Amino acid sequence: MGTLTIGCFPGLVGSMAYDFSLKLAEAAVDKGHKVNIWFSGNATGSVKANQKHLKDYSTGEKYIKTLLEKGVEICTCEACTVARGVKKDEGIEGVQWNAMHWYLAKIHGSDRVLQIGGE
Amino acid sequence: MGTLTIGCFPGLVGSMAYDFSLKLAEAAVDKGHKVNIWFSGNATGSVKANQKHLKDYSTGEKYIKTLLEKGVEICTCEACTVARGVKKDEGIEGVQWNAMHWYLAKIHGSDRVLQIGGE
Amino acid sequence: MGDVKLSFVVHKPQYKGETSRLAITHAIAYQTVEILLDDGDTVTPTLCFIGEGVLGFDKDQKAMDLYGITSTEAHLKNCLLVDLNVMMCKEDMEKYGISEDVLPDADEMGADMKVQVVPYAEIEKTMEEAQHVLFF
Amino acid sequence: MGDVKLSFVVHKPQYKGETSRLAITHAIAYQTVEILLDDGDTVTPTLCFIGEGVLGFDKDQKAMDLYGITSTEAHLKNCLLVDLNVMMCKEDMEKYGISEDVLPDADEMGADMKVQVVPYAEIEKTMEEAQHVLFF
Amino acid sequence: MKLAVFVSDLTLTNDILSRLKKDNLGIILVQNGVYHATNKVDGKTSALLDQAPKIYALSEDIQIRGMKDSDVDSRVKVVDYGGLVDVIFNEFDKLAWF
Amino acid sequence: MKLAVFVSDLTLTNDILSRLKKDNLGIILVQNGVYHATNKVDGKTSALLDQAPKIYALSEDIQIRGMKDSDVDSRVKVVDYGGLVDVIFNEFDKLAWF
Repeated sequence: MGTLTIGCFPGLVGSMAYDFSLKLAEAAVDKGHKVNIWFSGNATGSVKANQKHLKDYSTGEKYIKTLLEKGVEICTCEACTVARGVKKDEGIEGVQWNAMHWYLAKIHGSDRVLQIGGE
Repeated sequence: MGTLTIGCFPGLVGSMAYDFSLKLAEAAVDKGHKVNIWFSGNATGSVKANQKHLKDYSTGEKYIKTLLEKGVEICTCEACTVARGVKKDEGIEGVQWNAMHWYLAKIHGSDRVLQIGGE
Repeated sequence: MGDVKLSFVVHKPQYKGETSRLAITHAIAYQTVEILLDDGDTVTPTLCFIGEGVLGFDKDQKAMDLYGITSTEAHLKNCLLVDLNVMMCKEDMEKYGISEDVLPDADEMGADMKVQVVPYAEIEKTMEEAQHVLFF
Repeated sequence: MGDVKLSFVVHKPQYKGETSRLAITHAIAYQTVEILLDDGDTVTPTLCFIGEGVLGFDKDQKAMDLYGITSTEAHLKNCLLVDLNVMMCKEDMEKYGISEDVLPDADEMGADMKVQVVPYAEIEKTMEEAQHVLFF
Repeated sequence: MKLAVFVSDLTLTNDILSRLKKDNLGIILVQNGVYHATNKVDGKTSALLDQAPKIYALSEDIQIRGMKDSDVDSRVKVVDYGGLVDVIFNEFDKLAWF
Repeated sequence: MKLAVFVSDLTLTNDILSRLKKDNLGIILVQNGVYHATNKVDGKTSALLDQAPKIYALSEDIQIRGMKDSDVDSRVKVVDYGGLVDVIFNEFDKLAWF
């Protein structure tokens, strides 16, 4: 079994790169791999707690919680997140807050890295 | 003097369409025009209060407050906003919360409309 | 001011992100706008899909099963149910090899309207006749 | 595991949005990563700009004056100050008619490094030698 | 109709702009769209500059990139945000963002 | 190097993919990238399908758009998320997202 680290930068939008990251992470962890996810840029908005799940809109919270329970490590870029007005105590419990070197350190120990850019 | 309504959908990112919307709004109101701004999609994340202004990151809060003081009407799509976990009492004071028909109603009374798409 | 005609022009594929689907929901909102307008005032949007915007309208979409969100197909049916004019550019349908047969209708839900596949010139006409154009 | 080489490849213009500038700040973060690694472990990124990624590096940028945010120029100088390898694709510089003269340096701040304008083949080599590539 | 189209990228991903009738068309270059006015690509000026009788570029978006207003092609008029507001209200009646 | 490139759009905005060495290249079609495998444009199949010996497309992204796995070009192997994880770990050693 290997380690996969995903860097996810785009914002929370329906059926797009953000959803893809979470679904790929789940599939990998379900196969017994270790998975790390790094949120930066607009993706950091998705660590806000209490997202209301409406049928017409994407939300990330339920998925993030599922992944955390399955042992995926998820970390948000603290600077990007506070720049969006989200403080740590308003965030989803279990998500780590750290600086960009967290991502590089996880990459150091990874077999595969998928950096997903975009806004 | 005329009325300009701007629909702004993209998320809060540096030097891009979001910033453009706010700067255009300010220039128009400074010339005596009436201006309305509608946030939908990822742009709604920007109505969260208490954004920390870091030199390396864009924030919208200071700018939004300036525009509100100058009489610009700003409204966020309520569904898009709560889907991102931001509740009304966590939002910037003075920003209106409404449904999509707010935007169409403002368009009805406008001389110029600029709809800015993108994520 | 009476009726204000709008031309919504979508040129990104439906599953590009949120914006292209929000074009549809914003157009549908025309049916409730009167609560914010004076008596006799109305807004009439026409929803036009051109370029890559014609992609993503096939019947039998699995968005709800796979992502837990409403499919574009369901949104399109809602448009027809509230009597919105929906136009797809014929030249672009041909460009991407999309047959009219794959487009959903809302006949079984009692809709009178159908998606219209029209030459680009027709879509251009809606842009010319509209008071404002909104590109998504 | 010793040193892990990374090839950061930026193919969007610097003022496209946040992602292209975050590529630079993430690369710079290599200088503090050791606090999270075992003794002797290091990460060595090379920052490569190709395609439209070579756009947006002219000297004398007004980002701080006009937007209140750090300019790409300032970020690039920081890269040189922390001894990062920064490579611009020569063929793409020529394609967009950008002269090497417009590129900033950090000489007056005491940097030993300069931005290197290199043939695409050199950038390809960093991708081959790296353990991971990160496209921005 | 007098339509002004905002172009915010150097590479256009579709042919829609070229379908619009040129007579009363305006193009407003913003963000990375300003490169159409400042840079040649493979030695050629952007074809976009021939597609409308009126072309504008936003001064701030030129300067933030370290370029000068004087770097733009002679067919392009440089405006600041205030000038852009006047263009929007006085020269055109419909606006589209690409 | 064994590099897999994720393509998530129908229109590619640059030529970078075509610069990569084809020998050990893989292309993984996701999101709107799946149209390269399902739709011809102006009657022609996508040139992308000739640019790598191994091409995959994500089943969910085909089905969410109302298309079927059987609609894809014969050169393309359809995988689900689990299959994609195996492709990533077993067939390639580096990954790039376009």
